[in-house]
Amino acid sequence: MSIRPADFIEARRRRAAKPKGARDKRLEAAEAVRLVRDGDVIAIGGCCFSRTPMLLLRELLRQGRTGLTLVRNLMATEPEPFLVAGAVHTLITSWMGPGLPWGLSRVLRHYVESGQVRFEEWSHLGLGLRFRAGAMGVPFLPTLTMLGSDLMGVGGAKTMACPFTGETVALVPALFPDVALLHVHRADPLGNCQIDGYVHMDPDIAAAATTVLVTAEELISEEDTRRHPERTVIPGLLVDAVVEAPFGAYPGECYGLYETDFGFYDAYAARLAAKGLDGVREFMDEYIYGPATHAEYLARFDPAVLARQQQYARELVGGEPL
Amino acid sequence: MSIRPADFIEARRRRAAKPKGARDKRLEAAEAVRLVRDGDVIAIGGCCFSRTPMLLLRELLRQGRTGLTLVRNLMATEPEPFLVAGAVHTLITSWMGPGLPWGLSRVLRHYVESGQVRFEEWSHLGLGLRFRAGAMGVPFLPTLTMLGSDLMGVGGAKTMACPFTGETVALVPALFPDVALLHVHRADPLGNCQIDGYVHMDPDIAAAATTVLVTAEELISEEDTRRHPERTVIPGLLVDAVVEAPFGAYPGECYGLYETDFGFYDAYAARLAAKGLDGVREFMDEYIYGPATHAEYLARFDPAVLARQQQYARELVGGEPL
Amino acid sequence: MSYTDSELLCVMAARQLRDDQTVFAGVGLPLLAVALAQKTHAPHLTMVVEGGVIGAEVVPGRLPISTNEMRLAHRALMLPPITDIFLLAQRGLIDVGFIGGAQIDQYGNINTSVIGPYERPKVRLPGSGGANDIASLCSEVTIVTLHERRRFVPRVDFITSPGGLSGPGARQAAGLHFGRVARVITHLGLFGFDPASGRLRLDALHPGRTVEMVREQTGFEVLLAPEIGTTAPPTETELAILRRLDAERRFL
Amino acid sequence: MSYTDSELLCVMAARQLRDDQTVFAGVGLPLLAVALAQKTHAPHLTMVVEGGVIGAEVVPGRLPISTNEMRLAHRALMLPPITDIFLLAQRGLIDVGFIGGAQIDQYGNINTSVIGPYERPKVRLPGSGGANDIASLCSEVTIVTLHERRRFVPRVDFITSPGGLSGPGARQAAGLHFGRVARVITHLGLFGFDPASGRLRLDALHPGRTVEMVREQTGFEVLLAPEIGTTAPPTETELAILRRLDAERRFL
Repeated sequence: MSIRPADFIEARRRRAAKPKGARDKRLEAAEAVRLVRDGDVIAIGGCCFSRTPMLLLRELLRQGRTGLTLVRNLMATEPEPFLVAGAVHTLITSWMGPGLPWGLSRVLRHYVESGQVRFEEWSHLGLGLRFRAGAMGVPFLPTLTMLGSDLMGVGGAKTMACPFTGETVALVPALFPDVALLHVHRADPLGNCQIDGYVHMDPDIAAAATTVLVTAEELISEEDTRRHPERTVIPGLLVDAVVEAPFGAYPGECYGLYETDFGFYDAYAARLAAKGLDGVREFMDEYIYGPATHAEYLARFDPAVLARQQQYARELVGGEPL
Repeated sequence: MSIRPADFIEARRRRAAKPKGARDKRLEAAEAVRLVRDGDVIAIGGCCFSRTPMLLLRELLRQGRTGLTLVRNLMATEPEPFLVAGAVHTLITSWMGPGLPWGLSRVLRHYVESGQVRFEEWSHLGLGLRFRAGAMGVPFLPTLTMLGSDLMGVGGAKTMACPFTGETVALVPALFPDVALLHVHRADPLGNCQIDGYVHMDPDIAAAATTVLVTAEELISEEDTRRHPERTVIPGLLVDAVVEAPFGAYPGECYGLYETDFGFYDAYAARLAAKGLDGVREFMDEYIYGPATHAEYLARFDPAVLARQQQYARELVGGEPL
Repeated sequence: MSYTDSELLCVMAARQLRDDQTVFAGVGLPLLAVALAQKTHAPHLTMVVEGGVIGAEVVPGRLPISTNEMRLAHRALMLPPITDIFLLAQRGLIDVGFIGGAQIDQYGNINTSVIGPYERPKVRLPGSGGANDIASLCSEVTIVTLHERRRFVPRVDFITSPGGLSGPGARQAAGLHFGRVARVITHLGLFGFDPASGRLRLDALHPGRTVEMVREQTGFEVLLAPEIGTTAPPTETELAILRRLDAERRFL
Repeated sequence: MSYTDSELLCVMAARQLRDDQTVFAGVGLPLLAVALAQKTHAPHLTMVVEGGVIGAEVVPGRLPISTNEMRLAHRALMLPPITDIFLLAQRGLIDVGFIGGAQIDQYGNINTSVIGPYERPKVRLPGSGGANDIASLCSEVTIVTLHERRRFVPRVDFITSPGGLSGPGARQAAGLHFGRVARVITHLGLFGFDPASGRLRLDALHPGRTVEMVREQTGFEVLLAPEIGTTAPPTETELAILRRLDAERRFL
């Protein structure tokens, strides 16, 4: 049973019951994803095309989990295979689209307009505060956002009169995902994570969730962590599994390491335009069900393109004028 | 007029009214402190012996501000001269003491037990959440801390039934200081601040306050900031003044740069034990009213001791076993 | 001097921005407008982007397609968590926000969620993203959009982002004591809102546009300012800067 | 084998800690107890300190005097903001907390604020600091203190940190669904709380201590466990480690 919104008591009970000693949490992707159960509420880290935990998402589909709820502040195309596979019944987000050049998501439209999948919409901050409330272990957080809009009516936000000022404020209920799937730059065996550039909402998501699975571009040692404790943005005591995954967010971006492969998304959009949902199914066979390992998956991309995306990334975040 | 607790509307009005364009904010300490008015509520950054903005505090006393309220999560001896000078009527904190080896603060006891100064006590988290609520621009934040204790009755916290779960939660009112005094490791002319190691509550304090004065161990260029945007912990658009101040937190510590000069505090405690409040007045003449500049102040300390404290700091945060 | 509607929108949007302000920008035209303002009259204008960026510089030819790519972090001053970026706006630190929308009504309310009923929509749109937050929390909001009759509807199907809601006083009654949709910039003209009724009002037309064109492309009665001005056309400099920023014309 | 009361307290406190736990430690004896546990039976025990530290290592001869010095950050795993450290406890991530107090009552409530009335106290004590937060939010709290009659009072003048409040059910009624003061460790013995009455109960005496000594040093009637055990004395190893940690005997 997933945790009801705002149920900070049950959420704490589950967290407090877990052993918290420092231990080696390295696992293979397949082992890590076995910690996910059918019906789970799954929060996806990163944002849109950035640091999407692609390896973990593919593994989730490969293992055939069903009845899932996916939660993410901004969704790109990564939920589309889950929709086509019939693996999700609800999406909780503030936005979903393939990206400006490609208009609306045909897949989203098909499943939501036909009533097959529920779309729970929040404002971007509204959803961010739901994660933060969960991370803080409180049932709700107050905000001014969404007040007066129709978003107040669709996701379960409430209004109240502030007991100090009498003013009306909105309250968003804490969201406690069963599982958080995150991709980071570096992690040590204890689960201590380092992220370069944008942290997005990952630290809040990790603290709000009951189980946290992390893929990392690079595994570092506990000594490396101790040498730069100021770089740790997610404490190991929140993490259940650490999986090594270079290019783990590809064809999306990982800040400073590789840029989004827009050519790939162009092709995906073209295939979808030409063949509709069958185009997505083709894509799934080629990139999700086909490759038996992450290495086989990466082998489907042109090494020259990977190298180019790495070069672009270095140029952009180097701090020197372009 | 200072902002009433939880009055997020007036607090926002004052913040929103200020120009926010990127401009050169470098000032001398004396110029910066002239932005403080009698009667202001002043939040002090850092924590206890760590990154206390000593230069700004000394300048505040030199300029003779009165009717002040000092707010800080943990207070060491830095408020004692303000008490002796009759400059403050209220202290808002969770703890005040000279440090474990030196027992209770005789100065605090004198002024609070005689009813001359009000001591508003919160739990450490309770006060931290008051700053955070202020930083978020909301009137309050919910928490479980302080529930059932007598701290609920002394500072103005309230309880409410959570509208989602029916459970009792505590609400702490947002605190919006008129002025924040902070000491950081590095700042650029626009006010973008970098802090090494502990950030304590400084980022929340900066966002909660109406006016933010910063001293920095080192002034860096806007280019330096742009080369490492991930190091910025306080955005320049929150900052009103940037003052260069090497050893600006001495005789307290600045993470990685110099350790607390415990010998100094031993001497301070001894003088206080021997002469009571007159000991503090002596100290004030020697270290606060005497030196005309920060350089003259630093000249009162043995260079060999300063060098030793720097050495200790390097050893502690180097990441290598000691 | 010829220019596209998109170029016209960027130029008019850029001219609204002041040098001493902070602006919350989305990708596409708003981002180009901010970059243009910075390169012309507002060099100290600070741009904030919802993905978690303060003070980044737009790279010509490397325009982002989402608000959270590293393309938006180039030479940034700070990279805060997404939630904290919006909280800066809630605290009052962001002066201006730009948004667009699939539907805009006469009170400046915006719909980017659904055409038709929410539960079984005729068209499921992408959703709010940060639009509601920008409209709720920035001190002033400017809507930038092409002027089409299907967009300018009497009543939006769903209020994703609050404009004036039901009219004067409605935002305050809802708890929104700050912020307002101050103006609408379309490829036909500049619009404000009538203080008395809170309804859309034509303030100025772009060169060569007419009141009739506006009426044709608007699904409700547009109020007219006592004196309707005419905007100065985009200058060669403005257009040159824009075309250098988006040489591939992905957005222009 | 002779040892001081402080050494005895550290050893007994250290023995309460498990290898798979997180512990919220203050400076002084609690810090030494955690370091001792890590160097004996609990190498994977993770220490959290309120100044903003996770997983740091205590440096022999460099013991901190406050919870927020860089002495506490030596080889740390993470340095979160202070508020976020406490929020980890509120979320349920911290198993054990250690606190002491100027006054402790029969329900385990603690006073570190004032002796006498709050507004005009006879003695203004330092205040809660993080003690209330630890007592409110950690899953289990252990009080570590010297056993003196002036400390063990029937009713504290001010409840700075909640123990059992007024007895069974009182914490839940106040909204504290988690956490409890589980035990009190003094230089005389180990104490728990009687489930029925919620009052202090002597569970075990340290070698050479007697029930009479406890009664003499306690300002209220102490309940006695059906069988009162005797603790094993500190071992040479335990004492050697402690004395190496605090060779200057600042706290021992």
